[in-house]
Amino acid sequence: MNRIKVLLENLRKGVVTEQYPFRPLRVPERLRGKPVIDPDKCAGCGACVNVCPPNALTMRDDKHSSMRFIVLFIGRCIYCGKCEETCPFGAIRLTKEFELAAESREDLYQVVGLRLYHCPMCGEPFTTVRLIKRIVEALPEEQRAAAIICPRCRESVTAHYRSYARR
Amino acid sequence: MTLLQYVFLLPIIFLSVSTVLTFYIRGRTASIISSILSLAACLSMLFLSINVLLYSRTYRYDFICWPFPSHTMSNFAVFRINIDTLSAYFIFIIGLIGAVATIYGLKYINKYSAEHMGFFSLNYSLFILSMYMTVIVSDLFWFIVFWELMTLSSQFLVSFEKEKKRAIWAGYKYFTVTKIGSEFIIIGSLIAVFVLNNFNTSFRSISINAAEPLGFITVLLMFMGLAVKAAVVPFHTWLPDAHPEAPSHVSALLSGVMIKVPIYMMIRLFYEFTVPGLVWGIMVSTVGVATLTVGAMYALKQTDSKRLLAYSSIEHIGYVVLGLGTSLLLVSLKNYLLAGVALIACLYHLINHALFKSALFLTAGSVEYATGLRDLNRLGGLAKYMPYTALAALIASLSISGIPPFNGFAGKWLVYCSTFLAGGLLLVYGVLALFISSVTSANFIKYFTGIFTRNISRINASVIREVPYSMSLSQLVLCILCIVFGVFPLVPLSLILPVLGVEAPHIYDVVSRSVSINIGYIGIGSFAHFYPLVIAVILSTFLPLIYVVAVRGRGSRYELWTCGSLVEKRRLLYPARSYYKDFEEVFGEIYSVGDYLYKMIVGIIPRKVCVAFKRFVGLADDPVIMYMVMLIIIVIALLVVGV
Amino acid sequence: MVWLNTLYGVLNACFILLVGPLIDGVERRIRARLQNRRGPSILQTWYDLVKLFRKRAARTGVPLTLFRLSVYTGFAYLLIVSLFIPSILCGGMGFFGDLILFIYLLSSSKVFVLIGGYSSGNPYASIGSTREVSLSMASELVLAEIIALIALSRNSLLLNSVFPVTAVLRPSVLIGLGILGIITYIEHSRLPFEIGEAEPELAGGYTIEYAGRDLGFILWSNTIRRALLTTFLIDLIIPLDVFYHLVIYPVLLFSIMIVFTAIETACGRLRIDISLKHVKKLSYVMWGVILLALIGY
Amino acid sequence: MRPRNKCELMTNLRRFGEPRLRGKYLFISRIKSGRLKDLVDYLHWRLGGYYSTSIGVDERPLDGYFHVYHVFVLEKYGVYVLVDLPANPGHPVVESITPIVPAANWAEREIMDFIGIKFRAHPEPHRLILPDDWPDNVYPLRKDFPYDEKLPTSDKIAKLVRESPSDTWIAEDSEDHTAIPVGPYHPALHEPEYFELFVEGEKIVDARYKGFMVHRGIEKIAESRLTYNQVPFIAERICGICGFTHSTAYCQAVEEAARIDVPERAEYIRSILLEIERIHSHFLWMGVAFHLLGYDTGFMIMWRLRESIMDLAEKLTGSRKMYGANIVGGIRDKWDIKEEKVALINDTLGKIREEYLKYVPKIISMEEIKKRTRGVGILSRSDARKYSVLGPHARASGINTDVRRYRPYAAYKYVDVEIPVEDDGDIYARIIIRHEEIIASIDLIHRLLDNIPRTHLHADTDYIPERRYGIGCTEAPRGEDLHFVITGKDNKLYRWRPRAPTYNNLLSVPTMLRGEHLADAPIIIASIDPCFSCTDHIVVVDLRSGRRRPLRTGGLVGGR
Repeated sequence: MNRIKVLLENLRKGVVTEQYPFRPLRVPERLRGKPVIDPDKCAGCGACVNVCPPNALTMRDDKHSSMRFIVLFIGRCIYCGKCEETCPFGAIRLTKEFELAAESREDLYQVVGLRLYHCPMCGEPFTTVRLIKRIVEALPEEQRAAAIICPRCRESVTAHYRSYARR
Repeated sequence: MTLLQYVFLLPIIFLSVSTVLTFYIRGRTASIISSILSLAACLSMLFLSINVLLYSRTYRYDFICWPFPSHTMSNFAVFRINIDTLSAYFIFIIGLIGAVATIYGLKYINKYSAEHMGFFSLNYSLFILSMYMTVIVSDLFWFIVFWELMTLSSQFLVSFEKEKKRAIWAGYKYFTVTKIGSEFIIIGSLIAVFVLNNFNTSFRSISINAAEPLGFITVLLMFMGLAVKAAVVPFHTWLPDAHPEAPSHVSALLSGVMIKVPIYMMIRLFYEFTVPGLVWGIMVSTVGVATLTVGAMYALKQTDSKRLLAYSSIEHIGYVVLGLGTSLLLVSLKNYLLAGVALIACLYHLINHALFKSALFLTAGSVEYATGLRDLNRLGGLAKYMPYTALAALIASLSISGIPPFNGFAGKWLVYCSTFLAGGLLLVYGVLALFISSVTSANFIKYFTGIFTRNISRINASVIREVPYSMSLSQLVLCILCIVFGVFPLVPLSLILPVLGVEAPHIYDVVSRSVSINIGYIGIGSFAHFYPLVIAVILSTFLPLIYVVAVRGRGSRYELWTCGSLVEKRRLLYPARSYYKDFEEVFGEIYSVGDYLYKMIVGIIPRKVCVAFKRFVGLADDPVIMYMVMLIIIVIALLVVGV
Repeated sequence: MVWLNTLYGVLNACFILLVGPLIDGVERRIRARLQNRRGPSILQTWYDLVKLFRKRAARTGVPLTLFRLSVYTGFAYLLIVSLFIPSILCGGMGFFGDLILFIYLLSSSKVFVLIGGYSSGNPYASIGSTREVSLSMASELVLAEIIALIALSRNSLLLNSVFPVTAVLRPSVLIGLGILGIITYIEHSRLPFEIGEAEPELAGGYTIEYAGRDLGFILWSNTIRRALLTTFLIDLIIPLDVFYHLVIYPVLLFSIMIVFTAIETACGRLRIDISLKHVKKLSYVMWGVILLALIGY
Repeated sequence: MRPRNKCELMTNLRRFGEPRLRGKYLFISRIKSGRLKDLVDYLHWRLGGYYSTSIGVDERPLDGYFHVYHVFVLEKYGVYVLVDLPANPGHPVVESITPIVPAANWAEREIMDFIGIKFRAHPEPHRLILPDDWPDNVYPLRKDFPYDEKLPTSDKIAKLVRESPSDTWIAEDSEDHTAIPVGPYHPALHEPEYFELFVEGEKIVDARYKGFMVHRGIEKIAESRLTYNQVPFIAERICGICGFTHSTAYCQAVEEAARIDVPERAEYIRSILLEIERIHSHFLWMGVAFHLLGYDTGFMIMWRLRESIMDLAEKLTGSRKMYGANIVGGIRDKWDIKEEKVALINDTLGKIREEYLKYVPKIISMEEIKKRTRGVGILSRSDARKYSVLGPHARASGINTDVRRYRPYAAYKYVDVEIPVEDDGDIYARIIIRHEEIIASIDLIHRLLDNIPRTHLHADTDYIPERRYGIGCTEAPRGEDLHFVITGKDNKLYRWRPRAPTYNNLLSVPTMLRGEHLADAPIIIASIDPCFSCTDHIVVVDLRSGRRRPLRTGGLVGGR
């Protein structure tokens, strides 16, 4: 008897499945889906690369073309949202997109290319042009000169000044 | 007197010559000579029987051996031979199976050393001869002589492999049990001859009135004696030991032919010596049902190929005896139509069983010949190496399982029809018979798949090859006959109906009108019928059709799927003993009934008697023997008191 | 007349062949609805079969032609049955055959499929086949009793003279029909008796080594067997009449199948030993019914 | 006479070695020679404690020795006893405790595989986790083995089944029995594992288990490459069912080691999410159990109910299963449970509870379910103790153990937890236990939501001292999850070992299988709610080519 009650209960409830691939699926507001980097906002600081647990985000400097690439590989992403949390510019955020099947592996990559900024003293690239701009904009006038050179040069300059001062 | 009338002497001459020659010649020559002579004898038997059956002739000869002055005594000195259609029917079976088994034996016997070949050949010819003689003599005295000779010669054949302790033991057990059985016949005959029939030993002059007490005891004793030889429950225990131990072509003869000889005598006993009575009908059919149930259920447990076949022989004898009992019962109820059908069923199934069981024993023998194994737990995948044997085994298994349109179905169908339509108690028996038929198919699924399919086994497959042509062909001949007898019921029925004409003249008319025997059609009046030929035709049109549509193309080949793990194939083998464990457990009452009976029988016998018999017989572990020895003593005691 | 009957038989066979998978499709839909699912199209079983028929068959280390041939032989036996059982048209191959033949042909087709299962050598297939054989042995007992009951009530074993058995309205016949319904259900191998191919433990049981076309034919013949068994049950109930067969029969066929599906949906799987015990109990009940019939009720 | 308090316990333990109490951890080092077995016997069999796991650590860079820590839990005294067995790096051999506590079998073999410490008198010193073609004398968890090392490919194809018998119980003629391979790809098992069942008819005569087919080397990656706060996300992916309880256990272990106080609100949120996870897991298990019993309608019902729990989790955390809420020291900000969410949870759970009670009591009273679960797959109380089984599995065998009550963590300190215990030890008891736990969990969440305090969500975790030991325990849906950590330099762990409950529970499965019917094997295996991905936490061997692909971090994604 009980088993029939279960069936009747089921009949009362009606159909609950959705014709998913044919009808879109509603997802909740907070769904942590595919991360997307806004190439306009990203400054290539690499904070996200540092925190990413599965190394889905990687950073590569190409001296030849003088570009920095921030590479996001969805195939490795675990959608933890650490990058979103860390990004100082709000450039990377988790979308609500979850249908991530792709026809080729390339489709799973998002690459943001940013021009590298070369240190005016030694000529070595050390950061991106955009980041330097943002830093410079944020800093007060008197500190800007120190910010635009690479850390090593800054060190040697500082050392130079110090030795100058001591002398 | 034409020359044709002396054909019946040919088998006697051939076999006697063979017996005498092999007494002097030893080794392989002996076996070849005896085989050729036996073959000739069997062929002449076939000729003789077909002659008799088709032209409904009767040959009758009385040889006066010794001219006695007194009429009373001269009765014993006459060697009477009477070949009527009933004898001819059994001669046909002896001839057919004998011929095939002899051809098969030609090569098969090379398996054994040549040392005792002379002895073997001697007994082999003697065995066939004694069976032949048993069915042609028409005299109780000579019947008993040849009956005993049959037991004796076959006993040597059973324990032919002298180096095997089991074979010796099986032969001993076989001989002891059947000998005790024949004591019943002897006692019965003695009463019949001396007390009831005024010293007449001729079949024609014997008549027993089973209604009076002494007549009843006589019939009972004779039936029990015959039942022991026919391996009817509860006297069946010797068969599963004896039949597997003999060389396979002898097993084929034992199971296919020898256990049919008592049926011959039963028919004579119940239809000629006495008038069919209700009590006998109930008793015989009950014994038949018990036999088929026990046989099939115990066969389910067997894992030795020939032992399985031996149990299944018990089962099929059960069908035969059920048919006989049903006919007895129905005749006494004056239902001649169904009685005729039942008797036809009995005879039809008898020849069917001779065909497929011999074929199966021969295939089991071929497997043993090629691999040396009979253990179904270890065999497997032989179809690849022994295709003809596999084909024969498949056809014979399908026949014995009763798959239409093979012959097994036709025979069983007649049993069901007569029982189902008869109603009453027989209805219950019919239900059991139909149920057991499915158990049979389970048995033979096990037999066939256990040996031939599933491509994994625990034996070294590289040395196995197909048996010689003489062996594989003789198996296939039987299989072809299985199909012919199934698809054209007219063929066996044309052999059976003359038998009925002689033995039961009062039912012949009804039967011949109501059992239609057009080619490819078998039916009982307006109650039941079917067309095996049509089924065969439809099947043989469908199969090629489907083959063309679907099977064509070889398909891609993969390894056995084992859930993606690497397991040695050997260890995946599902042994035959595992097959129907659960079924055996749930439907285990039959086994527990057997155990219960065993305990009861042992319980009846006082302990001291047991010990005494242990000394005396040396086989006290077998309660049936003791049981029967006790019965003899009781009967003798009763007789002494009665007389 | 013979030709007309043959034509009837062929048409009946075609009907069964086509409607078998269709019923399965309907059942899947019903089952889905009872489980709060939407379920596939009712033609889904046909789509599945067509897809399987297009695929190559697989042989798994089994050199035997038998492995594959047994499937088709089993199928052919079912075709023979469908030729002479009246289904949509009330006639068949001149009714060449009787009740016992019907039972034998149906179980023969199963015997062949199981021989195929055993011959694969896969232990899963062997166990699955063993279960099937055991269960069909047990239900054969009950079937035999039912046949005995029918033979007793109609005093005939001919299909055309036993149909419909309800012409003799006795209590025993009615109970017998009820039990035949249960046995039909068991022979359909539906839950809780669907133990031969029990997916969770045996991964398909006796069908495990089959693929492509062969598997397609096995599935097809399973649906046909179900349809035939149900047809037999209906034939015993409704009169052998053109109208009844053309109109009432399909309705009954589908409704019985739907009821069976509903029951199936409400059940879990039993173990082989428990299910054998159930069938055994059923056979005891049936003995009682036969006794009832023998004393004239 | 059992000691009454910790002091007496310490006194008693002095007979065996040198006990040192550090907070909840009772280290016993310098075991007197020959007394190890007595000590283990005393701890496991007489004191009423139970063996939890063993951990092997390559501490050569720190003190020059390998160490083996056998962890025993004494719930009564609220301590973890760590039996510290140092092993000489030149000749690393220690005595095995498996003969006394069979539950230690796998853990010791794992240490043999990974660290290369040999155990004297171990009954079956064969490889457990590493594939058969793994070269000898290469021990991946030693500190001198780089995590991204690629070993040369081997020609030998790995054999999944070892020839040597894995158990002394195996019948001598097991060769004669049919081997039924169950796994690694079997419809009843939803994860890769391998049971070999030996059957006679359909009766199971014996069973062997081979697991660790998908060992993922998570520990090595965490020790080598990840920072403290990256590990929770990897820990969560140990399991696809009870991931959150793993990350919680990890965070608790680090918090223990670094003595970080977690804010109360974070504890509450953790508990709530843990209970949601438990409900989801039990629903899933019940569905699977019904499916294995052939009752697919029950399966559909359970998974439909589970769907609403998953939806709730998705609304709360943004993911159906990988909540991603834990960090060392608390909960991430965005994962706060605000007022409107409290209402949402209460509503949803109320509905689920109502619907659940409409169905399940009816289903478990069905004849098929009862017949196939009552008296089937029995694990007696003594066997349960022998294999140190955990969680619902232990509670179904009459052992009253639950981390939430006896060693409370997170918010369980503030509320009462209801713990059902059954004595029958059969599958039906396991169903009943889980059934009652579902209802208890729903009620518990309501209570937790009522009392949720307003505090911060996470503590400050800037500095984590070096070489501290920490054990984090949580009651996962399947039993006690234990994470053992040793802190290290550079914001990284020195050693991390997660031990999932299935690790202990699985050992008892062959015992339960023997003598049962083949048809019941799937449900018996499933009745411990096995989670193989938890248990099999380095290499993937391609069986066909025999080639091995070294695992890269990319392969971590996934789980059950």
